[in-house]
Amino acid sequence: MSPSTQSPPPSPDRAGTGPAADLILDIEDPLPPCTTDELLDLYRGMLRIRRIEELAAKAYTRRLILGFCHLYIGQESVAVGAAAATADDYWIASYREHGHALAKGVTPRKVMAELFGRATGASHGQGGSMHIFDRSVDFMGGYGIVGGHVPLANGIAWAARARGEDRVCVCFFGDGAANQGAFFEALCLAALYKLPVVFICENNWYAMGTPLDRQSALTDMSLRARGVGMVREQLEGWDVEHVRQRVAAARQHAVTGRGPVLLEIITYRYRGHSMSDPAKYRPKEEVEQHKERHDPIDLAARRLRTRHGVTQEALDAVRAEVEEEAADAWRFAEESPFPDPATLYDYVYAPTGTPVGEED
Amino acid sequence: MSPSTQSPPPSPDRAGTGPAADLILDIEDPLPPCTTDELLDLYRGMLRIRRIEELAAKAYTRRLILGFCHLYIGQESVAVGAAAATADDYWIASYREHGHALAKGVTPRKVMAELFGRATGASHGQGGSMHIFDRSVDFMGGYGIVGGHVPLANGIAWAARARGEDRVCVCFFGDGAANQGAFFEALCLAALYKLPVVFICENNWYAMGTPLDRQSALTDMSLRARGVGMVREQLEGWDVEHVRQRVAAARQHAVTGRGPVLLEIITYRYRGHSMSDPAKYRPKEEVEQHKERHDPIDLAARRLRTRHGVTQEALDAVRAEVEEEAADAWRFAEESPFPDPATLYDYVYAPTGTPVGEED
Amino acid sequence: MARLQIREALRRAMQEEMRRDPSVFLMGEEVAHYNGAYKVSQGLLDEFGPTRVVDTPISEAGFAGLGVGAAMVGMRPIIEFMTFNFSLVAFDQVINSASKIYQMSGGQYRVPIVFRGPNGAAENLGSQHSTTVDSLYAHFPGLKVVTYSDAPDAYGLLKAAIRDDNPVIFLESELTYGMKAEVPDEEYVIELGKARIRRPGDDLTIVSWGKQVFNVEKAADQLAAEGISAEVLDLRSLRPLDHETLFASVSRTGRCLVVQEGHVFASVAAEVAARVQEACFDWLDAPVLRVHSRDVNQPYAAPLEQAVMPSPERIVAAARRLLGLSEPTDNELSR
Amino acid sequence: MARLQIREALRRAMQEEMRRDPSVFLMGEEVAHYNGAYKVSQGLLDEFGPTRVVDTPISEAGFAGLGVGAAMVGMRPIIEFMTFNFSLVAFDQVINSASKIYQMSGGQYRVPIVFRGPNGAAENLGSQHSTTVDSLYAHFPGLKVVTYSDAPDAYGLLKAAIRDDNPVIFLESELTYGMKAEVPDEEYVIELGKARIRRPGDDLTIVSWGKQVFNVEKAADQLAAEGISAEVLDLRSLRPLDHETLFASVSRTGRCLVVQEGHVFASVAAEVAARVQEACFDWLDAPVLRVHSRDVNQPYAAPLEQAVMPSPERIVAAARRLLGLSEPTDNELSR
Ligand SMILES: Cc1ncc(C[n+]2csc(CCOP(=O)(O)OP(=O)(O)O)c2C)c(N)n1
Ligand SMILES: Cc1ncc(C[n+]2csc(CCOP(=O)(O)OP(=O)(O)O)c2C)c(N)n1
Ligand SMILES: [Mg+2]
Ligand SMILES: [Mg+2]
Repeated sequence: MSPSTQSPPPSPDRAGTGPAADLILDIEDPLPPCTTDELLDLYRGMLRIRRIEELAAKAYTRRLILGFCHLYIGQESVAVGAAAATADDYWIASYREHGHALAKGVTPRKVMAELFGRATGASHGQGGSMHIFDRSVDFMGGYGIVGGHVPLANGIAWAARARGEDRVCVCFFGDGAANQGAFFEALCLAALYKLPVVFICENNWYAMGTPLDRQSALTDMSLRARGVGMVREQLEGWDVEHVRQRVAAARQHAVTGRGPVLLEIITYRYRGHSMSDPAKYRPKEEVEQHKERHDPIDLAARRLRTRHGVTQEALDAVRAEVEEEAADAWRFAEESPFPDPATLYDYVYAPTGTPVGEED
Repeated sequence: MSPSTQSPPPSPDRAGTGPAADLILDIEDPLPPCTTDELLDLYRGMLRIRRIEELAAKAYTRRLILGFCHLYIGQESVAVGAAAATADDYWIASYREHGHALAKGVTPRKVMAELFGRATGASHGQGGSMHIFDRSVDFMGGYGIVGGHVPLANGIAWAARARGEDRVCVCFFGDGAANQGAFFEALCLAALYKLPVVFICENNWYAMGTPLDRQSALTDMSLRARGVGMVREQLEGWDVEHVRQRVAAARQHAVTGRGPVLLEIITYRYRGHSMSDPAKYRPKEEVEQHKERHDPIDLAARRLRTRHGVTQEALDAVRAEVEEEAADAWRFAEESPFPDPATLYDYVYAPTGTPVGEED
Repeated sequence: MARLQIREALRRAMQEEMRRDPSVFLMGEEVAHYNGAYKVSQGLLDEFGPTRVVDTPISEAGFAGLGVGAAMVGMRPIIEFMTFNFSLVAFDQVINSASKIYQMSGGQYRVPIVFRGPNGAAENLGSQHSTTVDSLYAHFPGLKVVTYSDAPDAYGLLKAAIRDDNPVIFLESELTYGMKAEVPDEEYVIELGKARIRRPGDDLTIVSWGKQVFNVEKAADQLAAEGISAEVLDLRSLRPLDHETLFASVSRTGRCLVVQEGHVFASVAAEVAARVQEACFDWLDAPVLRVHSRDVNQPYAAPLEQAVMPSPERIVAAARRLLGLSEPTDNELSR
Repeated sequence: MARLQIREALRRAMQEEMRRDPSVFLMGEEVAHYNGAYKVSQGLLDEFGPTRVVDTPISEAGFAGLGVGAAMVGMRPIIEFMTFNFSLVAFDQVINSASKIYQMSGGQYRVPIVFRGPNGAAENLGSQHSTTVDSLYAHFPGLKVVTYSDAPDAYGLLKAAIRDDNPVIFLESELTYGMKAEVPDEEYVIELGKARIRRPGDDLTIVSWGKQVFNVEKAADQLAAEGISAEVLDLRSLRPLDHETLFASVSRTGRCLVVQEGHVFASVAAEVAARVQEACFDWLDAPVLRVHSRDVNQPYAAPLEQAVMPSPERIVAAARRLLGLSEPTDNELSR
């Protein structure tokens, strides 16, 4: 079959065919609703992120954590809901990735130790807050160039498909990233090659201090998919169960060879862009109102109590567990040694021919 | 007015509002139909491009023209129709820009001399086939990095608007360019800032040897605008009068502050991608069929005869004029001197403080 | 004479140039409503309004290219990269558009644009936020590459950069924005392409630029305490390079040490060494030596980062070695 | 032993590696159906099919990044840039992703990827199609940068690059794809990081790489006719650099000339000069000199381009100057 027989020759008719249809994700919620235990797990997962990050904020003010530190607090339902749907898949994320790392199963100890820059950290202190990697759970990193990691997701998915793995790559990025050329090129390629990628745009309305309507002529970021022929869906992210379902639907679409999906998940960050941002660009009431109406942890707690009959004591017990886990992570991090400067050159070139794996 | 009061706070409602409307260019043909003289001018303009390029092809085989040489033959109606609608505007184009340069009013002598690498060329022999510039007619260049010039169009339009000029920037590029990150970023910025730019995607179905349906999941390139909130239109480009009208409509939209427009104009190139491409990726019949059905020069000639009562002799006279013009351009080019290597360093830094203008 | 922070000196330069020339405008991420990620542009939106102080989305290639186009038709854009790390996504626009248009148009179109922003490692920002771009941009004809070590130079050089008819890469540093120095009240412009002798000396010439000048000054103090007199040269302009001042100094002292932040391979330090050894061969009593960031990607952990960066101690050690006062202990050559 | 064109040698290397290792695949513009813009990949689509020989749209950042992601999970992508000029739009992916992931993941993820394609000026392609990228990429730790001057090296080095567990920038040239030489029939791999003495000599060492080696060989012939014996060193690997071979040669000859295509400022030639003068200072009878492309953007017109490029004549002149046989006539230093 020659390539030219595949392509309809250009003809006056072509212009008349009009635009291709808008492709909306058309898979219903594929999972049974959460059992009580499942929802409790999601609750625990969200709480874990919040507590670890609250401690991280504290450690930052004590200069135990240095550099940039971008907190995920408020957005926990996205990573935790997604993890419940894609536990065995590959993940890749931006610099705001503590939450994703924890949701994907990087231990609190490894995360905190990385933030502290210790040898025991997920990336052995080489990475820091923005570059947490953990090969053991296929958490393929946090990246600091906005949009720069999105093309990598395609390659991970390419490899998964080439090897016949029934796995997708889940790629997280922000609303601001959806203005980067690399993001658009990645979307185009994923659609063209029908790659098993679930792109998740966490639309928290701000890129640093710029609200979405001053970043982009279009504030429905899922429409980016429309310009490249990709399946899309826009959803609210406050309800962790809903996120779990829709990510599961997107995963099912992608993994069955029907191509990638762009999910835009509406969410909100409570803290400044990074620890050094006082967030003066939005009124305090906006944040307060949001916490009141849409806090994903409160929402899950409420549902556990009302629909699942879980007692407040049981919830408090989860909170206590998480509290201890977080405290343990801090202790572990603080007691861990810094990397030895003598190891500096060990990370320039990989030793070709040696088995790949955790080098420690 | 604080920025945050401008932005609606994120809320559950936002996700429910659904996508913004598809924005189709809604201005009717704004110009009266061509008079006989006007259409004769368009005919002459198209013929001029074709003859100059046929000679360029000949000169290339004689090694009077070197390097890459991308012919525009077959697509003439696009540049000529656009020029009739935007004669006083700024233009910027890709490496396939001989036709655009001629249509915008760069003289055949200057174009041919540039192709021959002579000091009398539009860019004094510094540019070559891919980099024809002519400040005197606001032809702001041909560029060799696919998609790389598209962001520049925004800046030209920005400057025009800042100075209160009622002018747009017309930016030409190919279907292949609509996969480059720089192109997407430029579209986003133009839409956000409502810049007076008319983006013209000349969809000739091929990027080098790759047909559009192997380049992109979506073959309606005007839909790229849909993903960024820009006004769009897809049209066939065989009829130079139709191109003139629709570009005039797009210009009117852009120049009146309503923002940029993406026009996708379906067209076809008869020759290989460049002089060194035998174009084996498409059957000869595809080309032949196309020439027969859609040749823009034949179509204009037919219309001049049938609707405007222009005689074949009159058309032949135009052809003879153009022939002589082209021959003159060749002679001029061949007799012109090469640039003097002693001038090499004159083009590294502009002499700050001296008046800007043609430096020769 | 007022004591200004470097960020204030830069702001004053932009403000004055925007007042005198309506074609000057500032564009970049968070430069307007947020007053700049590092507050360099504080207050400029209020004074000049949103058409001349312009926030952008995160589209560096897009807005760098926009600046180039605007410059071609006579505007004088100042494009702020939030940091120069992010200029790498706009690299093609800077190289293939900004640096080449004057030449490839046969001199018809000029590109009077300034690309500015913080460059190099700040502190503990890790691998992707610590790139030093001096050498990348200085490689290319058509560009000018300028930097400063203190507030008065920052002011005078930025004004010259804005007035220059060519694309200028103007390199700043987060770490020194807050440093204060006296800046004269009257307006002045510092010609691009001129180095500055910050401290005269006889025994060796230490060449540096940007924030490393402070490490060099500290090292020079220490050397002075040991009775070694170092001439400290701040290049200020990397391209074009001030050969005259450089070669005059080295021919006199006979010894040259180049101190540079960033990777060493194919760097500005390499160029300085290559040119000095060629031009001053007969005057050199020792090879040109270089102190530079260790040749690794920037690690996050503080003790690692400290081991990577040039320091007064490393500079003193290299100077001593240059003077034959110590054996090489530290293989600067390959690392 | 078969006489192969360089393009055939490169193709054989890729073909053999793709046969022995299913994780190797080739991706780029026009590499599949069109058989490669310069026919390097001719026939590979037929043999390996469209999942291993993959055409891409014009999205260099997109497919370079795709390659990096695939490499992280164990594939071995070969990413072809139609020419390295176009790698500038993917610069961020090569630097901030490919070169840094091994380090920033603390060694957990390797990026065994080859970026290959033609580099440097071909003929009369003008300003935006004639960029030499050697110095840009060699600047960065984490990358290896490799090139060749003939078919047997092209073959053995590309195989090594594909097998290497690190990102390798593999630089080719349109102008030499058709050059033929004998390539042994049996399989072999050439270790990266080893220079090759192409011609032994005593009076001076001429260091070069890539297609400039041919200009150097011609110059060496001419010099030989004048009774001057030049040792010709082909670096092959720019990063890592083979100090041992380089320094041994220069210490013996006492004179070093570096010949490089591309801009001189902050270049590989600068680095070689800086290192040689440091390591071989006591053996040098003259400064290290450099011949390089004139420091301008590439003009289109043939007489201008010829004036820009290094040539045997310019090399001979520099060699004579190095040997004290002539005065400087041509200011190589600043231009
Ligand atoms: C290419 C690039 N440009 C600029 C930056 C600086 N920067 C870091 S985060 C950020 C905002 C990103 O916003 P968004 O994508 O919405 O993610 P969020 O922070 O809201 O999670 C900016 C501008 C960067 N890291 N990379
Ligand atoms: C960034 C970049 N990548 C690759 C190329 C090589 N190249 C030149 S033209 C071309 C095809 C462009 O196709 P299209 O945009 O459709 O324009 P057309 O040639 O059809 O006019 C390619 C791949 C280039 N010049 N720039
Ligand atoms: Mg955001
Ligand atoms: Mg095309």
